[in-house]
Order: sequence, then C-alpha cells, then structure tokens
Amino acid sequence: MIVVVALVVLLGVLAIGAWLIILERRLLALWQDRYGPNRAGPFGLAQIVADMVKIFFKEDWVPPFADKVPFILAPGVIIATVLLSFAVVPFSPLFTVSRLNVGLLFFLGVSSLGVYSVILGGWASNSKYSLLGGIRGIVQMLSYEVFMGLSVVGVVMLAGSFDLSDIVRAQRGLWFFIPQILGFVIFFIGGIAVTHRIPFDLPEAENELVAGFHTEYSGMKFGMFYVGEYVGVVLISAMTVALFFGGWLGPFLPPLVWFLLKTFLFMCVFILVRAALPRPRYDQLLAFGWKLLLPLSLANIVLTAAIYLAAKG
Amino acid sequence: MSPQFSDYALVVAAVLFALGLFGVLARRNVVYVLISVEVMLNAAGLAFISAGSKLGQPDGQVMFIFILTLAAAEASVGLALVIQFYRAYKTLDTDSARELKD
Amino acid sequence: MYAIVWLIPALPLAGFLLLVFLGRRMPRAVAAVVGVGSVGLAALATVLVGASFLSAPPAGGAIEERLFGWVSLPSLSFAFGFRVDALTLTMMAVITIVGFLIHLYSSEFMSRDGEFWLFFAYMNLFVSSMLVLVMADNLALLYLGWEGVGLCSYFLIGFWYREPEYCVAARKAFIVTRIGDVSMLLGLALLVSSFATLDIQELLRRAAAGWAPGSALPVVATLLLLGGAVGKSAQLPLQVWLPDAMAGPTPVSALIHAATMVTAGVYLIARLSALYALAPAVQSLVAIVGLATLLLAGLAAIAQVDLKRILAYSTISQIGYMFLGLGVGFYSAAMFHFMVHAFFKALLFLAAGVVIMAQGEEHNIFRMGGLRTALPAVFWTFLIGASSLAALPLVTAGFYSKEWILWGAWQAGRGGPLLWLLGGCLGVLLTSLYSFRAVFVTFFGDQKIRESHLPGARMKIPLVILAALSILGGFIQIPSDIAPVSLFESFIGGVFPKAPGAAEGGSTQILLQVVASALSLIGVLAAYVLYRRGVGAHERLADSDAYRGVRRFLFSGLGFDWVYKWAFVKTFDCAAKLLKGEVVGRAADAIGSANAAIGRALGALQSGRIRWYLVGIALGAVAAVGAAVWL
Amino acid sequence: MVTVLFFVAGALAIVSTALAVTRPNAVHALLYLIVAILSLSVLFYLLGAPFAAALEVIVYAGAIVVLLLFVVMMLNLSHQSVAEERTLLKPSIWIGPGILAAVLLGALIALLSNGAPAGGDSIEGPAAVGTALFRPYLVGVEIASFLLISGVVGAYHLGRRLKEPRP
Repeated sequence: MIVVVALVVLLGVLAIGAWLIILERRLLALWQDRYGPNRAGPFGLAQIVADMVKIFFKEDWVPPFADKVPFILAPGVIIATVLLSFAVVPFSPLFTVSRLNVGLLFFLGVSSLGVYSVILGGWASNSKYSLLGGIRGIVQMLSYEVFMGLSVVGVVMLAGSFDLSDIVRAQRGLWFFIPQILGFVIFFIGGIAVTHRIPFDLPEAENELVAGFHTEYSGMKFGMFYVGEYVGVVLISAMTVALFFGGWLGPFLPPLVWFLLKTFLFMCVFILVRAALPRPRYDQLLAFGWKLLLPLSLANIVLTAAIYLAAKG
Repeated sequence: MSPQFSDYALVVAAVLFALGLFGVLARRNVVYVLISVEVMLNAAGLAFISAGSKLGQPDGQVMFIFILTLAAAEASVGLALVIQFYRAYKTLDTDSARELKD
Repeated sequence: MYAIVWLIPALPLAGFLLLVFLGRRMPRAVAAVVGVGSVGLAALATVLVGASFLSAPPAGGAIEERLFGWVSLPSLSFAFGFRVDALTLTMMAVITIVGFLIHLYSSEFMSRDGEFWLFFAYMNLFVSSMLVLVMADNLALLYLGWEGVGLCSYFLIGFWYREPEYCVAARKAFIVTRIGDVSMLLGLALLVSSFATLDIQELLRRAAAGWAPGSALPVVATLLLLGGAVGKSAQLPLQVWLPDAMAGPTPVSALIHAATMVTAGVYLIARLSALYALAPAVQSLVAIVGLATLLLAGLAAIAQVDLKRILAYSTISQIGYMFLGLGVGFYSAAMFHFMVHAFFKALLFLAAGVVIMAQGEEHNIFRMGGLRTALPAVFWTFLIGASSLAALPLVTAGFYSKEWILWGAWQAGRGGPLLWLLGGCLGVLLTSLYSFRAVFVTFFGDQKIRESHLPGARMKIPLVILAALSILGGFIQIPSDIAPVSLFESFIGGVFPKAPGAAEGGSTQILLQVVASALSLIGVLAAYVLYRRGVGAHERLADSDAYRGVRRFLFSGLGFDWVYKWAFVKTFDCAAKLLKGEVVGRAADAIGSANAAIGRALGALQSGRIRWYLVGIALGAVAAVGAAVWL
Repeated sequence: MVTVLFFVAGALAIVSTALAVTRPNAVHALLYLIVAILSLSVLFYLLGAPFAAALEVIVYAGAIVVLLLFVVMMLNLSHQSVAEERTLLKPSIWIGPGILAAVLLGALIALLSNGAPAGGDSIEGPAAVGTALFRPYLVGVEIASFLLISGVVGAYHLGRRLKEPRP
C-alpha cells in the first residue's frame, strides 16, 4: 500500500512540477499581454512534452575541468531532497506516504540538504561564475532556512506536535494563518528564498552571473535543476497549505481536492510574485533577512508563547 | 527492536571518536582538524544518545542538544580563526604558525 | 536654634568643596570671602546655638542630632550623628571663634601666596573635620574627624611643598601621629568587641556596668586610647613631630598646632573620662606623662633660638599641664586651661607671624631685637600673651587656669605634693623664664633688621581680640579664696565625674598660690637678668663648655630625635641592609631561578606545533580511560 | 530489517568518517562527513531519538558542514592544495597518531565491554526532551545561549578583516 502511495506521489508531484513550467509561462504571458507557448496541444499543454524530448536528446556535456563526481551528483541532490520532503506532506487523512512524529523537522532537515546541490554544482563546475553563484546560494539558503525554521515554531506551539497530520487537524476551528499571520509571511518569504525563485534568485542571477551555479550544466542535468526548482515551488506551496491554510480541510469537496486546489493557488502566488517584484541586491537580501525577518520571527515566537500561556491560564 | 542496539552504538561511538582523534593528530591542515573535531563531537553525541536510550532517559538527548550548541559555536569561531589564519600565513598548515614558541 | 547644629561643620565643608573645585578660577578676594566667611558663619551659628544652650539648657544636657544612618550591621550599627554638650560646646566655640580670627588673619598673611585658594580649602576642611571630631556622637565618626584633622595637618605642614625639608617635616608629623592612631584604632576595636557599640554615651554606660574598676580590660583599652591621645597631642614619647611641624605657615601653627588639633587628645580623654575612672593606674599615668612632658618641653624651650620653635615647645609643655589636670581628675580645670591656652597661644603665634614677616622671614630671635618701638601693637599683644603663658598673678587668664590645675595636683592622693612641686614650682618657673626670654630678646635691645611688611588691619584685629580674651577669659573662673566666681565649672562640670577632694583649701590654697606666683615672677626676673641687663650673665655663661653642652642637648629637644633615629631608624636601616642582599633575598632568588629553570625545561614542550599539544591531550585521554579500565 | 539497517548505518558511519578524515581533497572529505552525519542520524532514529536525528541533520548537515564548505570555497584552495595535502599525509606522519588512536579505541571498547548497566532501549520523543530541557536543565540552556552569543560575537570579531596585514 505504502509503495503504491509513494509511487503515486512521486509521479504526481513530478507531473505537477513539469506542468507548472507551462503554467508559469502562460500566466506570465497573460500578465505581460503576450500569448506564451500555445501551439503544442490544447492551450499549449503539450509544450512540456516537446521540451522533454529536446532536453533528453541534447549533448550531456561534462566539462573536463570539472570535479566529476560532485558535478554529476549535484542535480540529483536537489531532486532527491525535494522529493523526499514530499514523504511527509499530508495530502489527505489517508493519502500520506509517511506519518512521521517529527514530520515537520524531517521537512526542514531534508530541505536544508537541498543547499548541497547549489554548493556542489557551483564548486564542481570549477568556473568563476558557478563558484560565485554557489557561495551566494550557501549564504542565502543558510540564512533563510533559519527564519523558516523559526517561523513555524508558533505553529508547532499551537498544534502541540511536529506531526504534520496533527497540525492540519489542529486547524479545524481556525486556520493558523490568522493567529500566525506573521509566521506565515516569514515562512512564505523564506520559502521563496530557499527555492531561489525570482526575486530571490541571486545564485543564478542571469544578468550578473550568466546562470550562476548551473552555468556549466546542460542536457538533462540542467533539466533536473530546472524541474527540481519547480518541484520545490510545489513543495513550499503544499507546506504552506498544510501549516497555515488548513491542509485538506474544507467543505463539500474531498480532502485531496481541497489540498490540491489550495496548493495550486499558492503556486499561482509564486508566479505572481515572480512577475511583480524586482530582484534585490545581495547585501539587501541578507540585511532584510537578518535585520528584519529574524527579529520578527523571534518576536512571533515570544508573542505566541505568551498569548498561548495566557489563554491556557 | 533489539535491546542491544545501544551497546553497539556505543562501540560505533568509540570507533568514531578514535577516528576523529586520529584525524586531529595526523592532519596538519586546519580545516581537517576542524572536521575531525566535529567527528569527535558527533561521537560524543552518539555516546550520549545511546546511553540515554539504554537508560530510557531523555537526558541523553538533552546532552546531545548541548553538544550541538557547542559544535555550532565552535564551528563559527573556529572558521573565523581559519579565515584569519589563512590571511596571516597564506596557508592552512598548522605547523607554520609557530610564533608562540619564540 | 538647635536645628542649625548640623550647619556648623557643614559650612566649612561647603567652603572646602567650593574652593577645591572652583578655587583655581576664583579671584583672590572671592576665595578669601568664601574661606573666611564659611568659618565666620560657623562661628556665628555656634554662638547662636551656645546662646540658646545657655538660656534654655536641653534635656539631658546635650543636643542630639542624628543626620543619617551610616553603618548598619546586625551586630553593630551607628549613625552619622552629633551630640553637643557643654564640653563639646566649649571646644566648638574655641574652634570656630579662634578659627575665624585666624582665618581673618590668614587672609592678609597669605595674600601673596600663589596657592591662596588651596590654603583656605585645607583650612576649611580642617575646621570641618575638627568640628566633626568634637561633635561626633560615636567613636567611628570621631575617628573620621581625627584622621581628617591629621590629614589636613599633613597637607598644611607641607603646604610649601617645594621646599624638601618641609615635606620631610610633614611626613614626620604624619608618621609619628600614625603610630598613635594605630594604637587608638586598636583601642576602638577592643571597645567594639567588648560592648558591640560605638555610641559614646551608650559605651560609657555599658563600660561602667560591665567592667570592674582596675581590671585588666579597661586598663588595656585606656592605655591604647592614651597612645592615640599622646600621638595627637604631642606628649611624651611622641612629641617629636610638633617642633618640626612649624614648617607650615604661621596661621597653621596657630590654629592646628597650638589651639585646636593638638588638644584633640585632651578632648578624647575628657570625653571618655568615665572610662579612665575605671582604670586609676592609667589615669595616674596620664598625670605622669603630662608632668614629664611639661618639664622636658619647658627645658627644651629655654634653649631654642627659633621663635616658632620656642612656642612649639611651649605648646607641648602647656598640653602637658592639661594632661596633668586630666590625670588628677580635674577635667574642668584641664578644659579651662585648654580654652585659655587656645587664646594666648594663638595670639603668640599670630604675633610671632607678624614679627617674622616684618623681619623678612627671619626666625632666629637673636638676630632680631628692638621691635618694641617698630611694632608697638605687636609688642603689647605679644607681651600680654607671654604674661598669660607665664601665669603672672591675678591679671592674666593663664594664672587662673594654671592655679586650678596645680590645686588639683596638690590634692591628688599620695604623690600630690610632689606633682605640685615639680609641676607647680619648676614648671611655672621654666615657663616664665622661656616666655620672657623670647620677649626680652625679640623686643628689647638694639634693632638689628629694619622692619618691613607692617601688618594691616586684618592682622591686627585678631591680635587685639585674642589679647583681650587672654586677659578677660580668666575671670569667668576664679579660685574661691580670691573671689567666688565659678561660671566655667558650673557650665562644664556636669559632664565629668566629680573631681576628687575638690573642697576649698583655705589657707593652704593661698599659700600655694603665693609660692607659684612668686616663682613666676622670679622667672621673669631671671630672664631679665640673663637676657636683658647688659649682655653679661648670658655671655659669661655661654663661654663655658658645660653650658654649651647642656645647651646643645636642650636645643635638640633633649635628644629624642637622636634616640629615635638610633633606636628605630638606624636599627631598621641596619636590619634592612642586612636583609637586603643575601639572607631573604637568596631564598627568594632560589625560588625564582628554580621556577625559571623549570620554565625553560617545560618551554621545550611549547614547540608551537598544535599537533604536539593535541598529542599531549590524547595521551591524557588514553591514560584516563586506561585508568578507568584497569582500576 | 531494522537490525540490518542499524548495522548498515553504523558501518557506513565508520567508513565514511574514516574517508572524511583521510581524503586529501577538502570538499570530498566534507562530502564524506555529510554521509557520516546522515548515517549517524539514522542511528539516532533507530536508537529512539527522532528529535535528535532531525536536529543532527538540520544543524550539522544543514548548517555546520555548509559553513565549513563555505569557508573552503571562499578560500578556494581545494584544487591547488590537494597535491600539497598528499605530501603532508606521508605514512611517517600518520603512523604515530594511528597507534595512539588505536590504543584509545582499544581502551574504550575494553571499558564498554566491562559490563554496562542493563536496560532496554526506549523512544524518547521531542516532548520529553523539551520538558527535560526546560525543567532540570534550564540553567544549562541559559549557559548554552551565553555560549552561542559569545560564539557570534567571537566569530564576528575574529572574522573582521584586519586593518593592517600582519608582518
């Protein structure tokens, strides 16, 4: 049973991640008064198939100056960590790969390993742009994971558990984004930074660093970075839903549908943010994190604890 | 679950500790010394956790958390020292820093 | 008016603070107004308090005012508080009034000095400390004032600190009095440990209840306190600092080293008279110390040529009289003599200051002469002071106060007549001899130096007032066989234990007075013969070797400095020289070189290789674990 | 199944640690260290300490080793110093420490085999750990926070670029 669930989740998530690419292109085009890819298949939905074919048949070139093993390992790491994280995502009461009692910590731990793909990719390519992108990636992801971890402490306090299913169930009366509005905002910003999406895509800032840590990558290895990023977006959206927006909870429709609908909504928010916001400077990014988000998340913890204890009496 | 896990885990901890010690002694590169120190700290953490598991107490994990804090502080200060070391000597060989002797 | 009691020490303190922080930037006139004015206001306040004290005596004979808690421990607590009774009021009056006059005098005397403001700062601090000393209601506060006046004394003796020998004199005064202070501190510690209180009245009550008269503890305690009093009041054997203390400006000598500070020892013993009553042996010792001091200092005074040193020895001698009075239980008499002495000795010092200034800083009386016509005002006031000092009968205050003490000495049990004979006959004779020697040599004969720097009004007025007090001050207490006036005794007597056998003596008393008066007149005559009538007697004597030897002996203050130098300083130097190089040093060197050798040996381990250190740590770990396995 | 997992993880931890300590390339060594940490985390989980397992990954793998990598990358020396490292790792250098470490290992194992107190393995969840942490060990937590603060300050101070380069 669990193997079936795991396979369904694996394939489903990959499919969603792939289709998200099309969704993004179409939505961006819509917001920018363009058509976007609309030729292949209905509404251009088959475009991804064409891209896949193209990317699989491109030359998979490993630079001779690269450190081969880490170079090949790096794209695998991001796909692996992101997909592993989905093991604890509670799609519905029945449809969860693993109900771990430290599920939230598992998510944080595994997603923190995702930084290695950036590091290894940047370092093993043995090129200046890659290294600079890798260093940026390390600092950015290391910093924002801290705030992400701190921002969910309030949720854990309110739910009294690290188990994500318990957290969802604890939101029956009130979705946590209302008492934890601060935590939600910080978590979402941290999520954008950790997936290094625009506007926080400094490790791969194309107008400064060519393509950052994956400058030297091509073919399916590049594709894995690409897909990994989009699956990461799905992951953060799903976690936001599970932690702050009641997960599968909702009237009339089956739980799984509710969960996917909410996740879809947040994926659209990701794309909207990409379309709307400019990229900050590197030092601005770090100053924003350490000088604003860190104190805010600490204040959130203290306030939540104080109110929680006061309410409990 | 086998009741003997914690005993074996203690042996693993001993092995790891000895390996860390070996690294600290044998390597002359500061970065490796730091790595080896982390290994030794890890070994100590494993020992605590297995002891706590054996005795059914959470204290082992508490100690592990303290070790973790220690490791974090040690790593930050240690790395800052490594950077300064490199700036001063243009190498990471510990034996090159022998001014204290004179 | 009792509410302003706290102002009396606070005003000079405020003056001190003002001068010390702002004095450098003040014009001289402002500094003088602050310095003199603060003491003047304190004197005014004292007079007001004294007036209301006399018109409506407070309950219990004392004003008590607790300003704030100072130390509060479970076992010991005392406050910063004042207690003003008749004894204190007498002291306060002398301190503030005489102090004010001397400050007024100083404002002219010091006017050419560069650190004018600093002088007044020190003087104000001194007055404040002295007032705290006498007003304190507990011994800790008294000790604070005690050390405060000692400190000011040190500052002021060395006021002209650019002269190295003045600094030496200041240091000597400080160190010698410190010996006494240590003794006093030990005494205080003994009292605290015995009674767990420092409050003077409470302490005296508990001592009277808890200590048997003549037992060991009160003897030890009073002996230790006597050590302090002896040091501060320049009595035998710690008198050596006072003559050298004349290095300070003359007003300082007048205020600190004649009128007030040096009598702190007298005050201490008088204040703790109930304690001394428990140790009759020590009280007798006080009398003997006083007697010995007054004779020795009187002898030394005869041989001095420095005008100020004559007066310094005279001060030591007169305080000896006060100690004698204390020792025979005539506390009121001692305090009376203290008051009168403050008047005439301040007068003498101030007049001497004028003389010295007018003679161009010449201190040697034998190089002066004939100033009677050049400085008539000074001559007459100096003459009045010297007469009072020599106790010329009936007209001077000194006569009445000294007679009272001698009458007490006569009555003091078995040794009484001997005390009277030595103290009365010899002391009075010596006193009039040396005081009129100074008068004749300084003011008669030929003028040898032209006078300069004639005194102005601010210097003359204090002289006149003090001269008046030196005469009139005596008439508030007259022996009953001459006239029944006993204002002072009735004012202050209640503070002290009843004097032993103070009954009126009738014809005996008259006889004693006649003898003493005769002796003082003989002293004047002798001085005239020796130093005035031609040059004959003195010159002829001066030729003989024996006279010269005696004179040198007396001149050196009876060799005390010499004895102390050899007994303490030289022996200490010798011991230091012995120990310096080899004995202790070698052992210390051995330790040091052994450490150095060990350090060098261990230094080899400090190769600078971090890995070597780590090997050491690892070996230690292996050893520890091995021990755990093996044991 | 669980037993096999335990022994595999233990063996993996030992082997990868040994490699981490001996590799000449610093980045490779750190990668092995990550593997060792992950397998240690598995051991923790199997020993009934899921909380510690998660923390091990988050803090060690996610932060400390990343920092080490960061420094290695920033100094950018792995490539040029591999050869140098090889020369520094001559047998004559590592044989002494090897013996020392082996002796210590023997002593430790002898100590362990000398009879440890009996008792069963048990699972202690995060709640129990948290309760222990903030009740009896509260002072320890405070001291640890002091340590962290001093670590932050110390790292900041030491990491500054010196105004004047050393002679």
